[in-house]
Amino acid sequence: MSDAFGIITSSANHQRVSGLQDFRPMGAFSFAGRYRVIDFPLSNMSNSGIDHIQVYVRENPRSLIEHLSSGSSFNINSKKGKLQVLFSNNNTNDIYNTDVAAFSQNLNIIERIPEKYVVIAPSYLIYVQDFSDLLRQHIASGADITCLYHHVTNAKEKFLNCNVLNLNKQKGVISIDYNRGTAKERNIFMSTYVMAKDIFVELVKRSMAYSSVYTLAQAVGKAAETGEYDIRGIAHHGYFETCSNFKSYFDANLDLLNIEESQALFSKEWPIYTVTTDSAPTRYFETGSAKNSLIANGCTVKGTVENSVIGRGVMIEEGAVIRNCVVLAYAKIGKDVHLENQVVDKWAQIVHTKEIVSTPDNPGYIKREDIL
Amino acid sequence: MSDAFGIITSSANHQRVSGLQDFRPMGAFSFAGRYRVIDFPLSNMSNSGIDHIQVYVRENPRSLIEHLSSGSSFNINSKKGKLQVLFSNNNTNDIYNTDVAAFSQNLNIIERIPEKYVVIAPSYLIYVQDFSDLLRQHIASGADITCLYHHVTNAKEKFLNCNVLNLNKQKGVISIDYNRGTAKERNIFMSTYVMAKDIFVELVKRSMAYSSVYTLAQAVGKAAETGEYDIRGIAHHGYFETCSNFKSYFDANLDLLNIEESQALFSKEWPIYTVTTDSAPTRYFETGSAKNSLIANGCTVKGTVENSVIGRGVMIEEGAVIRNCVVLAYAKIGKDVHLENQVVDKWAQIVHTKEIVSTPDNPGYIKREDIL
Amino acid sequence: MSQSTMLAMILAGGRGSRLKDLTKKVAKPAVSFGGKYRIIDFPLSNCANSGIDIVGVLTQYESVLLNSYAAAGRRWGLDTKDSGVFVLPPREKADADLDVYRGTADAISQNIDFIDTYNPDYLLILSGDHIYKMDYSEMLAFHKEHNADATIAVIPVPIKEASRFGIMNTDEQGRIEEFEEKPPVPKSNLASMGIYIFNWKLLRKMLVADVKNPESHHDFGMDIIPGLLNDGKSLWAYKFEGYWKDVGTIDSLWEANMDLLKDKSGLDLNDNTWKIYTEDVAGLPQYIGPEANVNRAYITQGCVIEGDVTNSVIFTGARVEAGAKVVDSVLMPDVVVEEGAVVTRTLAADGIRIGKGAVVGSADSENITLAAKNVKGEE
Amino acid sequence: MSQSTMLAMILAGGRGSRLKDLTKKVAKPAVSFGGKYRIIDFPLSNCANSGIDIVGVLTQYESVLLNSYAAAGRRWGLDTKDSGVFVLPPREKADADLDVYRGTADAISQNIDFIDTYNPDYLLILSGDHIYKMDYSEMLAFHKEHNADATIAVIPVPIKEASRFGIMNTDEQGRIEEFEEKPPVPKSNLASMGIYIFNWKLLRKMLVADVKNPESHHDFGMDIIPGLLNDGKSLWAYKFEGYWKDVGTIDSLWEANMDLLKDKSGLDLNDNTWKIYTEDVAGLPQYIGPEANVNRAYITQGCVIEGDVTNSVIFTGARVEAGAKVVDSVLMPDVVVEEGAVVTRTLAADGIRIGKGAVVGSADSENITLAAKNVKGEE
Repeated sequence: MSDAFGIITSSANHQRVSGLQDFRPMGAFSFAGRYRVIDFPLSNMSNSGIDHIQVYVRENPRSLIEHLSSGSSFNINSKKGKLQVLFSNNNTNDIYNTDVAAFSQNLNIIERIPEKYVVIAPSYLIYVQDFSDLLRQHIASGADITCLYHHVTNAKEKFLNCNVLNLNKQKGVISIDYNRGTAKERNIFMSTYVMAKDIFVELVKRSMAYSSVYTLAQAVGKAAETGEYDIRGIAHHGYFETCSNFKSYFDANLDLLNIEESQALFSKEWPIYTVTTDSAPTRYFETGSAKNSLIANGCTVKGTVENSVIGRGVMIEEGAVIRNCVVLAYAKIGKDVHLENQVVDKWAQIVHTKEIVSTPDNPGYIKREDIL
Repeated sequence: MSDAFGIITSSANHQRVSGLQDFRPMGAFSFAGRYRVIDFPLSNMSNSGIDHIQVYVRENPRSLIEHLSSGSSFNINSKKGKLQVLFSNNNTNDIYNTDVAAFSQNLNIIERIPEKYVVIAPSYLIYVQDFSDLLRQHIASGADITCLYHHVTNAKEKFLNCNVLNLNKQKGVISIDYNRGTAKERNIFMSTYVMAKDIFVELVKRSMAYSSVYTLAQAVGKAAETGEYDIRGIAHHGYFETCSNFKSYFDANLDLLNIEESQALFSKEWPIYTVTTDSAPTRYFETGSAKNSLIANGCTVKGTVENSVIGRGVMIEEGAVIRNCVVLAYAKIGKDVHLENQVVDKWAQIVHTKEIVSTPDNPGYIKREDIL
Repeated sequence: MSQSTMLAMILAGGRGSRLKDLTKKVAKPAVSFGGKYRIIDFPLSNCANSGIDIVGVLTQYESVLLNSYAAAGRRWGLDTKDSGVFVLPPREKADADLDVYRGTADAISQNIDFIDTYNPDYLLILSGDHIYKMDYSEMLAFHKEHNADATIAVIPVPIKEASRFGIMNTDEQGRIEEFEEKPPVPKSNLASMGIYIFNWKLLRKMLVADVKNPESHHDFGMDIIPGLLNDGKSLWAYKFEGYWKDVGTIDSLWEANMDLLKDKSGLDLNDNTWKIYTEDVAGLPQYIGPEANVNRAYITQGCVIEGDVTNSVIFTGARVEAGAKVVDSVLMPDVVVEEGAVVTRTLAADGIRIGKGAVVGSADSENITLAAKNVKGEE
Repeated sequence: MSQSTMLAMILAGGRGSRLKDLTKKVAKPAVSFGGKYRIIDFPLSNCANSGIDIVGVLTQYESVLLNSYAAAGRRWGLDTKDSGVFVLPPREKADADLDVYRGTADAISQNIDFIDTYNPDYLLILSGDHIYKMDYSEMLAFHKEHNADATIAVIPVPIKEASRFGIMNTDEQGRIEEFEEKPPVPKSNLASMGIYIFNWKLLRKMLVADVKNPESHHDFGMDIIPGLLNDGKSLWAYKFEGYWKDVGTIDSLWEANMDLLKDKSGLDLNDNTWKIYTEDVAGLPQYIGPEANVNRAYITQGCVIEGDVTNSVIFTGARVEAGAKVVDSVLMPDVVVEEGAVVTRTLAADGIRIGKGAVVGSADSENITLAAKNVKGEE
């Protein structure tokens, strides 16, 4: 019961996670053993009472469609609510395939939506935010467009290539820029917007007229520079992670082993929903052991697991040692196999190769369904 | 609870319905005012106890995804069953974008399916068939591949460009050919197959190796010619329609006005499922009237409707006359507008143009969302 | 989630004996309405559209059909993780015998444990037999705004009819000063709609006390509301403007159906922003035959009309054969009017068959004719 | 659709008093099992996996939680158009007073009207308190193949224990010749599992007669089955081979949980072709801390293990703090074992807290210790 509908956007052309992204869009990346990244924006919207949500997909849509196939997993009323998956008909990696182009293709649908406001959030960032609160602040401020940002002090090492907001003293947005790693402190733009639907539609039409390859961030940035709209930033507080490159994906997962912080992220008051697979509990055998690890259901643990995040239904045979790894669902780690600092993709089987060790700074990747 | 899983295929490259197909694949065409064509193969499978179904989509997937988004509309158990939508990653109209190429891209998923048999049915043909019965016949006969066909005596005028089966006396398939309209009697191949999953997988692998543009029908046809498999035809009886060109789409809809035949097609014993839109009943005003027409719910009838099929939520203003038309959902026919032999697509509004009359042999088409 | 702290309870236990043979086999809230709906679809759809996630349905009498109907929360979209429709008949407990609900308040008292599992801030009490569309979230906003202990929805009725209702006498702001059940000389025309919002903690206390009170009728109107007023609690009247109808008699049920054919009745079911959800039935759209005449009619999917229908509401799967005439009537699901029969000012019950050439009802009858059984036609 | 003509009824009304404090607040079928399940998930999942669409759940005693749990058919995929889980407590009817179910057969008799609305060919009767995985469609195939009037699932038990069960004496083909309830000198070791398939038309007749019989206990084992045998009907025993356990006592409930840690018990819940479905809970995967030791353990989502767990089953959201030891025990949902506590051969009930350094249970106790309340620790 919100005055806003939701839009969940796909990642832009310049963001690419090698390996993983060959098989699914960023939103469908596995996180914390049983979630997908898109569960965060979806749950944020659902918990904020937004029950009409459009999800835009650019590439390899199968895994996302299957994940989203029933809105009821995300607590969206199946009658009053609507979870709509929309595709770009353009080619995947075309520079023309921008978020604005996708909105433009579906503008007739958007114009028929009765809600007055739109909340736009990306499928590929991990954070918790009450959008109903953000909407209230947006309305109270009188701004035309509200942009959510996160102030960081490690922008030289992290969040590279993310958009940043340049703000004036009144939190007005002066311009939108890239993080080139030149300063420590930055207001990382979370690609999250609140605005009236009418302004959104106008912005899409205008930026299509201006340039065929403009993104929404560029359009808003330009509007900020020319001063035609009142655009403001609101700071986000709390957990914020991006999986926009392979290393940050690996780190974000292992950082969850700080259990107090993780439990705050997955609190009962703000449930993060996902699709259940009805796996049985995990069984530890006589020879199995685990330390400092998050382990999803349905696993068989006969070997040793340390400092790792293990997805659903993973089989770990006797003598196997898994250390500092992110193992995705249904992988099989054979007898006496030793893995360190690896991301093991879904359905992969490591049976014949007995040792795969990388450094934490440069973790390895084992492809989906590969047999090693 | 079937030993078979289901595959619903999309239409081939050479089939194209001008107008309508610019907006949605054939399976998503509206039929009988409240159904879509794909409801037939889906309901056939669901009623036959097949609860794991893959739907292959080639183009403009949005409408189909939305329609299929909840398997529960089609009586598919949400836990035990699965309704999976799969895409071709190739370009839409590429000759390489064959059904075999799509199967080949998803072969790993297919190989993991536990069911022993596969029933393959097209999304674009309208017929009722108990597939559990067909599967029983297939198993009892000992054939490797069973093909469903319909014997027709009007092949000179209808079913042009459809595949036909050439059969020997024992109903063995000798070859698969096109209907070129040269003979009255033909066994129209309904693009419906039953075979063991293993044979299907082998066939896909083999035909990819043989030619990159082979379709499944071509692969089976070739196998029939070389005699490497025991391929048999089984005749289908009862209602059979194809919407493979614009005229046949128009005719198939208006033929439903033969109400006894239509009621047999939509019987209580073999329900055809679709997605409900929760429209109210249709209201006829003082000035409204209808004769020999099928009219879906949610309409407002203030004008005159004759010999027509009217979709959901259509608004017919005073003085409007609609004769021999197929009107799709949410269209608006304005005051004193006179339409004859037209297909009016969804959301179209005919307000300013007061007369659009075509001949029954060459019906007109009014585009989706157009305002005339 | 964080916003949904109101739970709704629908009182659906009435015998509905004034609906005569219509409620012989189904409970009143399960009676058909408006072509394709059942009466209980209205409060349930209102709940779904108002963002209420948990709805308890208190059933009692002849409730097989009602129980299984209401339990399918999917119909109203009330089937997500945190939402659901729960059917609550009387039940056996460890410390008490199985007991019927003794009154409206008792029905809630017996389900305190159910409500406690959700621990809502507010409890919304609804009746299962009224036709109306209402946004309960607006009523809750009103309740919060006035810091009320309880809010009662009221509707203005003609003052001469006011003595048939429970009447709320309020001050100018809308605060309730007095409640009178069917007053002979009404002081106000604000009738209670039987829709209450209570602060749950307060109501819980009242109910626990009420259970032990041997004098009590265990009824909201007779005991709980007067009790709250006596205690000086802050009770507010929320004025509802819109269509509202108690369909407790054959005549009023017929009238409410007929209101669908009027432009100004305010009962528009074809409103996409406030849909009424119901059971989905497979089948063809309605078919209007070559010789049919339909004029001022409300007709739904699955009907086959080959005769004349004037100023009538025709429910799912009903059939009017060639030469038959249906005027000013309501044909409930699967009714068949055979060739040449004439049906006037009649409410025909589910599935009955009106035989060839039969005449049912008349244009000048005072009351509506209820046809509850097959009517024989000519041989 | 055309194939699904068997309807299932689950008898879930038992008080389960031998489970002591575990059933004080929830009915026996709603008791937790196997880390994340409830007992009734087993028959319900078996139904879903066997392709049975309509399941009636007959509840009676303290059933708020059970009613709302079972009513959410979505959990087992039983929420499509033609399918559903219907909770059926005793109810008031036009011609009779509200009455409790007097026996297993009476529970079905009182719901003949519900069953009639679906008009099934066969009726499957199940019990709500057994742990097993079974394909009822195979039992139905057996029933049809033998042209049986009724088929009873049986399981071989050790002959010395046979006198604790209802025993079926059959001929060589499996046709039942005699049924003996707890025979002192059993002639066979085939125990009834309380799972029956009846031809509905025949059973309906028997039940209608049984209701009127003042001598009857209205029980399947005592009245209906002997009656059918007396009438010379064709009753067959369907021999089930696999894991089956009545979890009616604390010891047997503990044992069944422990069977999950054995390789040869036959109770494998990690079988993708026959999943057991249950309520879906949001939350993190289990976290095993840096100092934890887990050894022969069955642990589910939401648990936090920082101490030692050996040969134990740990349910959703349970917590074992650093230095605590849990051995040969079952910790039900949300149990907390505080620092340094030692829990041995214990079944800890939902949500209890075992305080710092407390010692519960012992390795050499004959019976399992039931910890149903918080245990105080050191100050």
